[in-house]
Formats: sequence, structure tokens, C-alpha cells
Amino acid sequence: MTENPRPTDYPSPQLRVEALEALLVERGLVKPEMLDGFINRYVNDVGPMNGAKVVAKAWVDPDFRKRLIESGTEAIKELGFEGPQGEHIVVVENTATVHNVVVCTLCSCYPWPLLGLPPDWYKDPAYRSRVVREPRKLLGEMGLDLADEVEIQVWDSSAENRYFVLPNRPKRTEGLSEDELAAIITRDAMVGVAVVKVG
Amino acid sequence: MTENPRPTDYPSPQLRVEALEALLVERGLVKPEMLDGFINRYVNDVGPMNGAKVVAKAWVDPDFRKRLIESGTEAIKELGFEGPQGEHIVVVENTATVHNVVVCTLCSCYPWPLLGLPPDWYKDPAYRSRVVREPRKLLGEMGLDLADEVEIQVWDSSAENRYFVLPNRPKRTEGLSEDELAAIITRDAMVGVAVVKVG
Amino acid sequence: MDGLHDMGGTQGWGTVEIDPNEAVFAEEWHGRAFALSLASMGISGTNLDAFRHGQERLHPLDYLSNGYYGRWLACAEKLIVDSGVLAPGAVEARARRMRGENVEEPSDVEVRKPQYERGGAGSLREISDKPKFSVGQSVKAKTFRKSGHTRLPAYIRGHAGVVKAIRPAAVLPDSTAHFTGEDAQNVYTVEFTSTELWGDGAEAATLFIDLFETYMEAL
Amino acid sequence: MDGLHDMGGTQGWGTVEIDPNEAVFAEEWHGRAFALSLASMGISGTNLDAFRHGQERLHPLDYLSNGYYGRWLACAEKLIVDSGVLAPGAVEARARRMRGENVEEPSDVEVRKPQYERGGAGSLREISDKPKFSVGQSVKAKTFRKSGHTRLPAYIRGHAGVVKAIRPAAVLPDSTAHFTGEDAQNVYTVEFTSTELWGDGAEAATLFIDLFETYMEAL
Repeated sequence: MTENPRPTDYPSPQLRVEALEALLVERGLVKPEMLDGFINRYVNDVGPMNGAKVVAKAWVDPDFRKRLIESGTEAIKELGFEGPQGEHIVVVENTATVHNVVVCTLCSCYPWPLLGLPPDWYKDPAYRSRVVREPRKLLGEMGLDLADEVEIQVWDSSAENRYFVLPNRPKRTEGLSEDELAAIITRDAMVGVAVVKVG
Repeated sequence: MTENPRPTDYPSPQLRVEALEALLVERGLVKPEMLDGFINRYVNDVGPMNGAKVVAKAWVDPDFRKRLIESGTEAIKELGFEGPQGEHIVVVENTATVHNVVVCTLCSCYPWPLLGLPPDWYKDPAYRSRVVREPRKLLGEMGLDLADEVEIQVWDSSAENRYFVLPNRPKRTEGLSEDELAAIITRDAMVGVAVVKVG
Repeated sequence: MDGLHDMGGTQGWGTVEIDPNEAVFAEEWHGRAFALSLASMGISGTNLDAFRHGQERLHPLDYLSNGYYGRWLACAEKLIVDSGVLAPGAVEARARRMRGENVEEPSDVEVRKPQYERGGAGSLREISDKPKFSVGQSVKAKTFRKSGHTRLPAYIRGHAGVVKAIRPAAVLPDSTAHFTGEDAQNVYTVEFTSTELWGDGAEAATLFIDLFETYMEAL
Repeated sequence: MDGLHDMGGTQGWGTVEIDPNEAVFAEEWHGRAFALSLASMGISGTNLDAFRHGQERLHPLDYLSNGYYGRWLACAEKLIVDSGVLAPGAVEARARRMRGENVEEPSDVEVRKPQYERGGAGSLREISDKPKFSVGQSVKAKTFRKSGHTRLPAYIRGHAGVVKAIRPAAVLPDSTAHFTGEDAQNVYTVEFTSTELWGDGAEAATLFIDLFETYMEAL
């Protein structure tokens, strides 16, 4: 059912990926341009800038915020964001007393339409294993020191629901436009390992 | 508490073992001859030939067999075998209806004074993980097909007791001397992943 | 299966480093492995659940050694070989030839893609079964050990929680990954306290996790 | 700790190969690593339990990548560095110099071997406490999760068995490995059925395992 580990002279992943592509192209089963398309999409078009637009809009538009919390997938579609790993998106909102953080302990499920592909730290066994057991300690090590009175809520994405954190809007941002707000919203804040800061 | 994995250019174990020895020798904390002594002892003096003598004697001497089962450590000392990883040795005997097999799921504890250092397969995660959950299937894959009516008893060496299997004496060995018997007794039979066979 | 992938609460993994300048694909092969992995499900006639299980079936050293896209690539190859679209060893042989080794490539084998019915695209399904559990109800995650795919992590098994929300019904990974049917069913978000999961000395926290109805029993 | 080393019943490891012609030390460095590991406990002022825990504290890739003697070597170095006998990075720096890299070796640090009392050589002890459990008694392994060393494997926790034998008392690894005392206590061999451990579909087998008194409770 499982396999034994590879011999030490097993070809590198670089070579194997080339070999696999060549074999499939020869058989007419993939087109390199199709692969280029997948790659370009996630390098250029789908990434945390999408999620940032959602958050910024929620910060300035109370009706949108309400729809976003009640029915995330549909509200997000209003901005044109949907696709793989976004079948059902649940938005969890931070408050003065609750901080949310998202993980997938079993693999690395992540809300692609809003955040693109997950960063290395999200896929790191140390993150996957520790955030469900010692979230406060881990977040502290990652640079986020939460006040003792803040309750940490951890969301383990074990089915097809994808969780997305609506961070708190920082103080002294009253004068910023929706676009300016989007520019300060980080990926890490939308996963819940950081908070949004100004300047 | 734990460490992150090494960089890819981390020196090989070959080099690190040399470096460690050199640093300790410079500080007068080890003598190379002492290390040579440890190595020679387990390459030349302590190995499955010890256990084989114990089994052969138990096959020909019913009183010894009785002492061996009742009080393994002391009976084994009669033959001069003792030392590290042999503080308390428990001998478990195979019968027509019971087959014993030994493992250490947490590390690779093994009765050194009788069998020397454990072989690779005993230290293999596949052995450590599977023999407690699917022993019959695993033993089959390792070449030992046990009759359905034979009960498998697995001994997980999780404390300082060390388990040693007394295999069944094969048929058609009535004419063999104790030394001749010792010569057919294998390490694998004394761990319980094989049975003793004649010629 | 009770494998390395089931990492929740396991220890010994060290610390987490954030690289603020990380590229989407740190190396070019990461992007190719990603795209080929997406394509591999269609090529092999499998599905997302089978893809996840394919990763779980890698040897732990293969799972860990080349990072996330290393395990995706190994899994893509495994699914494609399992389906007979490529022969066992075909990728390795081609890769060795690419680096100048004179090895023979294996002949093609018979294609044997899994035969099964899908109830639609994606994983969500409309079902007629009413949810067995209600929001606020106390439930317990079942204690089971199985050799196949499941999305009930070990760290939840046997523990008591409270239903927080009922989510859209979805295909059951345990059967979908093995092509034995979709068995679509209700899915719940269940709330567990950290002390329930990790004992009295645990850090205070609340854990929410999504569980398929068949993973749960009333308390 | 809940780590990779706790392998009983975990899945995904593949098959077992027996090499009938295996040498005691397949490579020369295996022998040196073995001998240095034996010496490392005295040099670092630690003990066998600390040595086992040192292996558990290796990152899983370090635990697996260079086999048994690879993990012994890494552990020996860890104990010696933890004790201050060698500075962190000293072995790596020397190894790099040996292969021609121009790196500086770190200065020595202050030696800080653990201070603790041993009640004698080895692990067995004479104690006055009468065994709390008797042969034939039904018992249950405790369910606990701890970050430190323990010899109660995860696959036994929470399960019911029967005391098969009372063994010589021994130092408790959970405290000895952390130098907080020997806490010598009675040790029992406990019998478990495979269905109790692995569920109704399990292969028929009987499992015997040694448990320290503090790991057990009456059923």
C-alpha cells in the first residue's frame, strides 16, 4: 500500500518533473501551455490581493460585511473571486476578544480564490502540528503576541469548507480609502498569524 | 526543545563522527582505543552465537530449560553472558500453538548479551510499526508463514526487560550434538521472525 | 490511515520561519509540479480525495524530503502509474536517461483507470438526509483506526465537543478516495476545548474542526 | 512526547527487507557512532533515558535520514552540547574544516552537566513499595499527553488489559530522562488483545508490553 523510500541516487524532483511532463506530452495527455496557464494564474492573478479587497470592502461597507459573515462564498463572488478550493468559504471575524487562526493539519487546505497558494510556513509540519496544541506559544514565536484576555480560536480545515480570517481594522485608518486599506492588509493577517498594522 | 532540520550542505555523518571524536580526544574525554574496544566487542565477541548456545543447551538439558524460563537472567549468566541491555532477560518459549516475536516500538531495545546489536530490519520503522498491528501479515512478508491455529504473541520491550525467544527444536535433530544444534540456530529465530530449520 | 500526514498535536517539528519575500514558486520545478498535479487527477481518472490519500501513502521520507511540491509530484506520478497511464518506473527511467544514464524505459501497460460514478463537479452535494445532529448538541468523535483514507484526525478521536454549525453536505472522503461511492453526507463544524484534547495543562484555546456525520456519535 | 519515534501501529512505512549478509556495522562510521554514543552518556553526565529522549527530540528528518546510527550520532552530539562539554556548532564547524571550508570553530562554553543523584548502576532498583496491581488484574493504561519523555506508547493509551507478570522495579524514564529523580517503581507486563488495540477488524494476536506502575490504573 505504501512504498519504501527511494534509493539515494533517485533522480531529483527537478528531473522527475521534466520526465513526467515529457511522457505525458508525448502521449497527448497534457499541453505545456495548459500547465503554463495554471502556473501563471497562481503567480499573477490569484493571490492575497484578492483577499485584501474583500477585507477592505468589509471594513468600509457594513452591509457587505454582514453578507460576508453570513454567507461568505456568495459575498466573495460579488467581487468575482471563486474557483478551486473555494467551494464554500467561511469568514471568521476577529474582535477585541477573539483572534482566529486557520490551519489544515491533515494536508494544507487553504482558500485559494482569496489567498492564492499557501506559503511555506503554512505547509510546514511545525505549523500544522503545533497551532492546534499550543497556538499562543506558536503565534508568539511567529511574532504575534496576543493579550492574555484574547481567546484564540483555531480552525482546522478538515473538510471542504475553507476558512478566511477577517482581521480587525487598525486604529488611525479612518482617512484611508478602500484601495489604501487593501494595500496594508497582509496574507498572514488573513490566515491569522498576524494582525494588520499601519505604516 | 526540538530542532529544525539541517541545511542541505550539513556535513555527512562520516565527517561529523570524525569531528566529534577528534574534539573529544583533544579534550582528553575519550581514548580512541576505548572506542575500538566497544566496536571490537560487538563485532567479534557478542552476537547471536551467544543466544544460539543458550537455545541449544535448553534443547538438550531440561533442567537448564526450566531455569531459563523461570529466571532467564541467572540461567544465562551460567553460560557467562551478561552486560549492557541484559539487566533482566525474559525468555519466552514457542510451542506447537504459540509463536513469540519481539519488538521495541519506541526505539530498538534488544537483548545485546545474547544477540549482539540489532540488525537493520529490527530497527526499520516498518518493522517497529507493523509487527504490533499486523504481525501475521508482516511475518508472512518476511518469509514466515505460520499456521492459522498458531497464536502470535508480540512482546514490545518498552521498559528494561529484554525478551528472547526460545524457538521450537526442529524435527530430525535427535542425532545432533549441542554444538551442532547451536550452528543451525539463527538470530532471526531468536527474535521470532523465523523458525529454526534443518539443512 | 494512521500516518505521518496526521500531524495535529504531534511534537518534534521545531519552529516555524516566515520568509516575507517568499515567491509563489520558490523553484521553477515547484510550478511544474503544481500544474502537473492539478492535471494528474483528470489524467488518472481519480479525484481530489484520492490525491490527498496518494500523498498519505508516500513513505515518510518521500513525504518530507522535497517539501510540499515534492510530495505533490510524487503523488501525481503515483496516481498516474496506479491508473496504468504510465508504466511503473517510467518516470524514473526517463529522468535517468535525461541525466545521461543508459537505462531502458519500460513498455506501456494496460490502462486501468478507476471506474466509478461522480454525482457532479466538486465535493459539495445536495442531499435529502436531514442532519442527524443539531447546533449546540454535544457529540463525540468516533474512535476508529482504519487503513484507508479518512479526514478524522487522530487528535480528535474519542473526544467530546459541541456542534457549532451545519455546513453544506459533501462527498465522504473515506469512500470517494477509494472509488467505492460518494456517500455524500452532512458536515458539521464541531467545537472542542483545548483541555478536552490535550489535558488539563493545555494552553487555553478553542478548536473548531469540520467532521462528516459518520465520524460522530451523540454524547 | 508525541513524536515520530512512537511508531507502534503507525502506517505508511512500507515493507521490511532482511539482508542475510548484513555486517554488524555496514559502514565504518556506524561503529564509531555506536562507540561514541555509548561514551556520550558518561561524557555529558546524563543517562540512558536521556539518551533515548535525545533521539526523540531530533527533527523527524534527522531521525530518519541517516538510519539508526545517524540518529545515535546526532543524539550523542546533542547531549554533549546540552551539557556544555562542547559548544553549539563545534562539531559542524570541525567537520566543515575537515572538508576544507574556512570556518571558525566556536569557543568553549561553560560546562553545565545535569546535577542529580543516581541510586546505583543500571536501571533496576530494589524498592519497598508493594506492587499496587496483581497478576491477573484488569487494568487500563492512562490517557496522557506530555511533552517530555515517556515509555507509554500512544497505541496503548486508554486501552484495557490484564497484568501478566510483575517484573523487577526500575527507575521511571519520565523523570530520570529529565534528571528530576529516579522515582523507581514497580513494572508490569500487561497483556492486550489486538481487537482492543486496533478494533474489531484487527488480525488476531496478543500483545505484551511493559508498563511502569504510574502508567496504569485499576479498571
